Amino acid sequence: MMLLEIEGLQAFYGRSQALFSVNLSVDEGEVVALMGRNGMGKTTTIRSACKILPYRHGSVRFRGRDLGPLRSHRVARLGVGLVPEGRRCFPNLTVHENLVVAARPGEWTLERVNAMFPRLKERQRQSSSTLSGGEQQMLAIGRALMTNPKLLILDEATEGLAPVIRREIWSAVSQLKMAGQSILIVDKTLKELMKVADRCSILERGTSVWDGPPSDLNKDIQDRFLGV
Amino acid sequence: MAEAVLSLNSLRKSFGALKATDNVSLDVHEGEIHALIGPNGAGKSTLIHQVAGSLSPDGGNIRFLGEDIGALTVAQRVRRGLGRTFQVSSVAPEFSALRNVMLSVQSTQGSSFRFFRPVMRDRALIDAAMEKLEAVDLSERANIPAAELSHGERRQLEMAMALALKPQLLLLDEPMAGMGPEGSRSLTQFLDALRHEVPILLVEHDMEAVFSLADRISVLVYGRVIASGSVEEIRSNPDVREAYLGEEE
Amino acid sequence: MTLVLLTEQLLNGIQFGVMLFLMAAGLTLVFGVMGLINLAHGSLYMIGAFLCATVALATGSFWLGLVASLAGAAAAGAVVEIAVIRRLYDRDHLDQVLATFALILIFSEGTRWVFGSFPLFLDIPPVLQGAVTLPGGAEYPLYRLTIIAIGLLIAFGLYLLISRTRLGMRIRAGESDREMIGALGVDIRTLYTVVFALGAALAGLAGALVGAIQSVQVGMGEPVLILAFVVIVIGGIGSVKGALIGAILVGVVDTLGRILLPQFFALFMEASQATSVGSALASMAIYILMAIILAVKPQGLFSAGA
Amino acid sequence: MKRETAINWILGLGLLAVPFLALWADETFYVTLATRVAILALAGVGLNLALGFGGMVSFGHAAFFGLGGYAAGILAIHAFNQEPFLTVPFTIAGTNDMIVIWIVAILVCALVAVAIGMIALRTSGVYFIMITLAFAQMIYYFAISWPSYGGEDGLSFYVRNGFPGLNTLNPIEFFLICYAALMLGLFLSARLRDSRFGAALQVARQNEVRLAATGIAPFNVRLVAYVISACMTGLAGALFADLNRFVGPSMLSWHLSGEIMIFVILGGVGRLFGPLAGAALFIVLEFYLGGITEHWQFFLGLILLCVVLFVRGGVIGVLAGRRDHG
Amino acid sequence: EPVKVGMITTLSGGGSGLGVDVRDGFLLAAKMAGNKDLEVIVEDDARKPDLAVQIADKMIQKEKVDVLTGIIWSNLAMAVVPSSVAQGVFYLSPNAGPSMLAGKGCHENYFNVAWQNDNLHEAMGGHASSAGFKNTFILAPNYPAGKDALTGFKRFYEGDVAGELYTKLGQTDYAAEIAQIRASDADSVFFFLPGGMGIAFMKQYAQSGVDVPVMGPAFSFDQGILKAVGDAALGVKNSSQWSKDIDNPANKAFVEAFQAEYGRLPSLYASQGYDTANLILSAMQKADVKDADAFRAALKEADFDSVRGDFKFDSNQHPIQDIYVREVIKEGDVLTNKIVGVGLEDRSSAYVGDCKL
Ligand SMILES: Nc1ncnc2c1ncn2[C@@H]1O[C@H](COP(=O)(O)OP(=O)(O)OP(=O)(O)O)[C@@H](O)[C@H]1O
Ligand SMILES: Nc1ncnc2c1ncn2[C@@H]1O[C@H](COP(=O)(O)OP(=O)(O)OP(=O)(O)O)[C@@H](O)[C@H]1O
Ligand SMILES: [Mg+2]
Ligand SMILES: [Mg+2]
Repeated sequence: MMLLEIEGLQAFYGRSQALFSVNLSVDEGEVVALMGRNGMGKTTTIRSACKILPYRHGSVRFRGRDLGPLRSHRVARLGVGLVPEGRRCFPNLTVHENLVVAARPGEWTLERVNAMFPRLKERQRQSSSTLSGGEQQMLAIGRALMTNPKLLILDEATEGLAPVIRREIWSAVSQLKMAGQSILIVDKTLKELMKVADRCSILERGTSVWDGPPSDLNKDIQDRFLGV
Repeated sequence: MAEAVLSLNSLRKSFGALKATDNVSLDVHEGEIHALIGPNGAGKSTLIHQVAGSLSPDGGNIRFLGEDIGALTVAQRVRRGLGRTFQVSSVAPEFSALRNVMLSVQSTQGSSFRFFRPVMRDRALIDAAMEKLEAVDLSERANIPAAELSHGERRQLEMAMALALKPQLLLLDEPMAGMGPEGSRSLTQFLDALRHEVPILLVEHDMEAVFSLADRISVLVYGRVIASGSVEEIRSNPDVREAYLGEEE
Repeated sequence: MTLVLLTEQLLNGIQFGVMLFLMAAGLTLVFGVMGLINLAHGSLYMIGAFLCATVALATGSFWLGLVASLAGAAAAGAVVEIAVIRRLYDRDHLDQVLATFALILIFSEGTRWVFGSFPLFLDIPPVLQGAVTLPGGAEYPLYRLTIIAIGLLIAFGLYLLISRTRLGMRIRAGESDREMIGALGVDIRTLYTVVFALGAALAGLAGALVGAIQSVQVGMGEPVLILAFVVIVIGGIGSVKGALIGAILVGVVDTLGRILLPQFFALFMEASQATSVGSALASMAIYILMAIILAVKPQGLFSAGA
Repeated sequence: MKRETAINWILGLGLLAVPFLALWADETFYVTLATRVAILALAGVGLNLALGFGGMVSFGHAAFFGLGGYAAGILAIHAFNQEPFLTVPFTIAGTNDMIVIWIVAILVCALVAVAIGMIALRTSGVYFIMITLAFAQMIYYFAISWPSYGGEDGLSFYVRNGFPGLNTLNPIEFFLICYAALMLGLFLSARLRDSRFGAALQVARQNEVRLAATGIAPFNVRLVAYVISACMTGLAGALFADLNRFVGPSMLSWHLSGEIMIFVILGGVGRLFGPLAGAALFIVLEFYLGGITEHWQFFLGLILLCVVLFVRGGVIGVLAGRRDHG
Repeated sequence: EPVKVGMITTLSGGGSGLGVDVRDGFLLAAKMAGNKDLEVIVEDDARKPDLAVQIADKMIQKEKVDVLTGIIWSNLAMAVVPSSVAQGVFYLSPNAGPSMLAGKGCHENYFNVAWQNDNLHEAMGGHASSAGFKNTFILAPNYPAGKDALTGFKRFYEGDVAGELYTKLGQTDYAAEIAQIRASDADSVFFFLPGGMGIAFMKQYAQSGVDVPVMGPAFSFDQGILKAVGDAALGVKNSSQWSKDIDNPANKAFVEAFQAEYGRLPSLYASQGYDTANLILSAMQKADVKDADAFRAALKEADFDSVRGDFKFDSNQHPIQDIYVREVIKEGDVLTNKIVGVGLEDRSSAYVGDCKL
């Protein structure tokens, strides 16, 4: 049984259709990279999978369970942890509060997150609205980890991060992968992405067009769908 | 050498005990791209905010085109020719991409206190705005409300709006963030060509872009400029490698 | 004016302030923390007073009435939240204004339909009747002292709830980004119902407590509502501390203004004209205070955080 | 023709038709009702400028409505008693001439709006709502306790003011004056919305930081819009006073501020004809329900509630669908 | 010839109790008379002046009423009356008698059946003097009616004023004022605080431990409101032109019929509504309403059995009547009033000289 299984997903913003047919799966312990150019529907796919955006056709299953009738908090409690595009830290909460506000018990504790991102610990009393961009990204990852998700979803995982930190994040992702964490990840840096990913899935205008291991992702495909 | 377009003189800004800007002095000259890099939280955006006028420094001064602009408001600085983009896109969500850019054009072309003539009948305004949208490859999406643009498209829109201001200096805060490889590449080319029209102070974490674009790089760590120099000098500076670039693999 | 009297008036001001806070307490939660403009808050206050009066009359016990008002207002709050407010969180603030304005009409007229047009009787429970002598010689009604105590207790409790508990964090997180807190696994919908009901219960409690020394009548909630909004805005939205201090400030300025302004004008004006000018200014005093505070500190005295 | 434009035409012409139909059916009272709708709609059009286009939620627009009303009332009563309003430093006589009264009303509102705006526009969001309320309340309490012009009792001035060439006491002629004022207000705000200034104003609502970053100072834009908005509402107030031949503090009360706001929201915030649709619906409901049952406010509340819950974007929103983004 | 009466009164929102009583009293009289020619339409003004004006216009233009009545509040009366009487209809005030309409602004078609606003306060002033109070503390809200009240009181009061306070309209907390009263060495307190303000004041006063006697006009001690004030009101002296124990047949019949019809004791306002209806009925007997001059003359004769005893109009068409002093007592479980004296006899109004009628 796949951890996450999306089939024939269609989604709309009001009357305009953003997803036409998305198929995507993430297995237990797998790291899947979701790719595509700007505006192709990566974020929309993720939002649908988290039930932030209701979808109309197709199905999304998580650990065999149909997510159709569930609200987003139920999905999260089933074990989906989201690091959203644009970070969306709670600006009126302190760093510490951001971390604990939705925490659920499990391996990931405040100590572990602080150990992973020491800078967050230094700034724990500060309101998260005054954090630098990179600090906010760390906070968003830490916040998602604190919910101890079975599947971690990272939308634009390293956007706006300095190279050192970016490296840290990638190594954190590899660590997580090593520990058996399942991850669905969107990022624009192909090089690093392909290093950690077990599988890549490409979207083109709201439709899944390619799926396979990174090794099969040849220049031609990259050129066609990713514009590299 | 002619006087710099922008020169910062021992600028200081603290948030409580935190020195976000610690005695920073730097120049941006005609025709150059000056890149500002540094770890997250080093104070790059804070610096940009002070130059743009949305934060006021605790000390030091900012000279732009030979004048001290420290006392001017954000809007006044923009009218003097200081254009900027934001780290997190800032657009008018209900307006179409076109109308967003038209607003910038309108501010460079005469007064905004004209109450009677419909803007959508103002060809000059529309054409000028369309031109900028084309320049950033967004003309196909001209009539889509900004709220419905994807993240990357919104970054492009920001750039178009900044350009439409016909600035004498551009402050770009992470323009590549959120753009795909394709987007980054075309933006790099675009900026490369742009430097001849307008000097740029560029904050960016995409090192590939920075190294290929910058004429000069300053490295900010904990609010201090720890190094400043050409691409080669910075690449080989051990302090910078440790604080920012990390060990090359 | 003697010093003793001045002190007593100052005390009256503080006490009036705490009473205002009692009314504002529920609003701090709903408006200040959840960010919902609920004009119908005054109606819940009225419902509390009416329930207390009715039950007290039927059973002869003020305390049963108090319980009824808490429970009834909470229930009304929950129903309102589920039926109406819930649909409005992701809408414009203005839709909330219109909807809750409609609720005022419904509640006021509904109450009048059920209870008639005449004010109801609600008296202080016997144990709290009469005045006590304070150190310094001033006599003070026992019931008012009780109200002060309850007000301070509620202030303290709310402060703890909002700034020290996870529940408080979640409410605040929900205010800034409902979608995100939901995506992190918090059932924000139910949580908001609970919080709204709690706010309603506090309004009901205030209505019952204050109703015993004022008049229990249809429309009693409206002037209070405006004052409570003033208090919260002066204090800084979302801050319990601010609301308490704002309330006391308003109480003191209003009380002293009422007493001192006419006397001040009497120094250089003919007596009856002075009273009239002075009291005219006194009735504007709290609004002048608010305008000055917001002109100097556009975010209120204690903006952001609890 | 776009759907919204069609609806606007229907609303505009519909309002114009009502009084003539009423005359034909010999139900002159409906002329008064239509006049009332026109005047209150004009007040709403004024507010809509600040609230709908500029995002300034003024909860104190009754202040301007009332000031306009008092300008009319005070000048008229001075003309009636034949005593000048001011003698030092210069003489201002009372007057019965509507045009003069309107100019005075607009000037007074502009002055007060500049003063209030300078302070209030430093704040934003809920603070702005409350500070505008505060100023309105100050004026309200002032009017209540100031005895010269009736205080709480208000000021009755018996005869409607005059308009050159028209008999204002004839309901239909007075209606036409008000209707013309409304149409002028609508025309001006349509042009204003589409103008450069309108663009800046709308961005001031959507994203103030962006506006400043394009080199336009948000404060100035807002202040000007606020003043224009106040003037329009003030003019409506002057007409309202003339309609009732009475002005009192209730025109300044927060209930009235709320009511004007309700018109705007009910009709559809930021829609050009929203205030007209909202005012018409509200007044017609108030009028008919009031005739049916003593508990009409209960049903009015229920209807309003249903409108908010099930009709997104107000009356115009549901009839015309999504706003276009130009 | 049928007479169409339009009643504009406050039936919803704050203060609607007064409107309900006026209406009920009026309708009771109409019903008792059984006169088919008297047609009454009632509408709610929700206490809004502009709505009241609109309804008046509707009644005059659409319903073509002959007589208007019903308004409770002075400010609404000021908005409606001048323009209505100018249009030729009669207006009979069952409550509210602003000084303007009694003096300079009087009108041949305007009749007041209740009192001029100052009357009850004047009577209390008279009573305070005759009761031997030497130092009275007086307070009222800061609006015209409040100022008239204190002026009215002082007009017939001979003692000193220990203190004079104007409170905010709608104020509900009186701790500060009560402290001022305590600190002054007043021997009595006179207050005019209509509606909820009065209830709040009395309750708080009773709790404060101050034991200076209180007095005021009937508005804060009338039947509808006494229940809400509770025992705090016991023993308070108040002035009224009517009381349920006035001993005349008309009043007995009224009180009995009202209780039978509505199951509650009538109030001051009910009595005023009842008298207004009877005045119209009496005029209908004598003249055709279409003949305005004759009907006016008939009204002016006031040839009806008023529940308050002797009743006649002064030249400004406001009543000349006795104003009684009542005391709040308990009858079984019910709080009510009992007449204990007369404050002023045959009182007209202070402004009658300004009226050119
Ligand atoms: N709120 C919205 N309303 C309407 N359309 C939207 C909205 N958000 C996104 N879209 C549209 O949906 C499509 C997919 O957008 P999405 O954000 O999923 O792209 P993406 O692949 O995440 O792009 P990026 O890499 O730029 O973040 C785009 O065409 C975009 O314009
Ligand atoms: N208003 C504020 N109050 C307190 N601290 C602040 C405030 N604004 C910024 N800071 C702190 O100042 C430091 C510099 O922030 P800044 O946003 O300038 O960093 P940056 O260099 O732009 O980082 P990034 O590359 O991640 O965007 C950060 O540590 C941030 O937390
Ligand atoms: Mg995306
Ligand atoms: Mg930054």
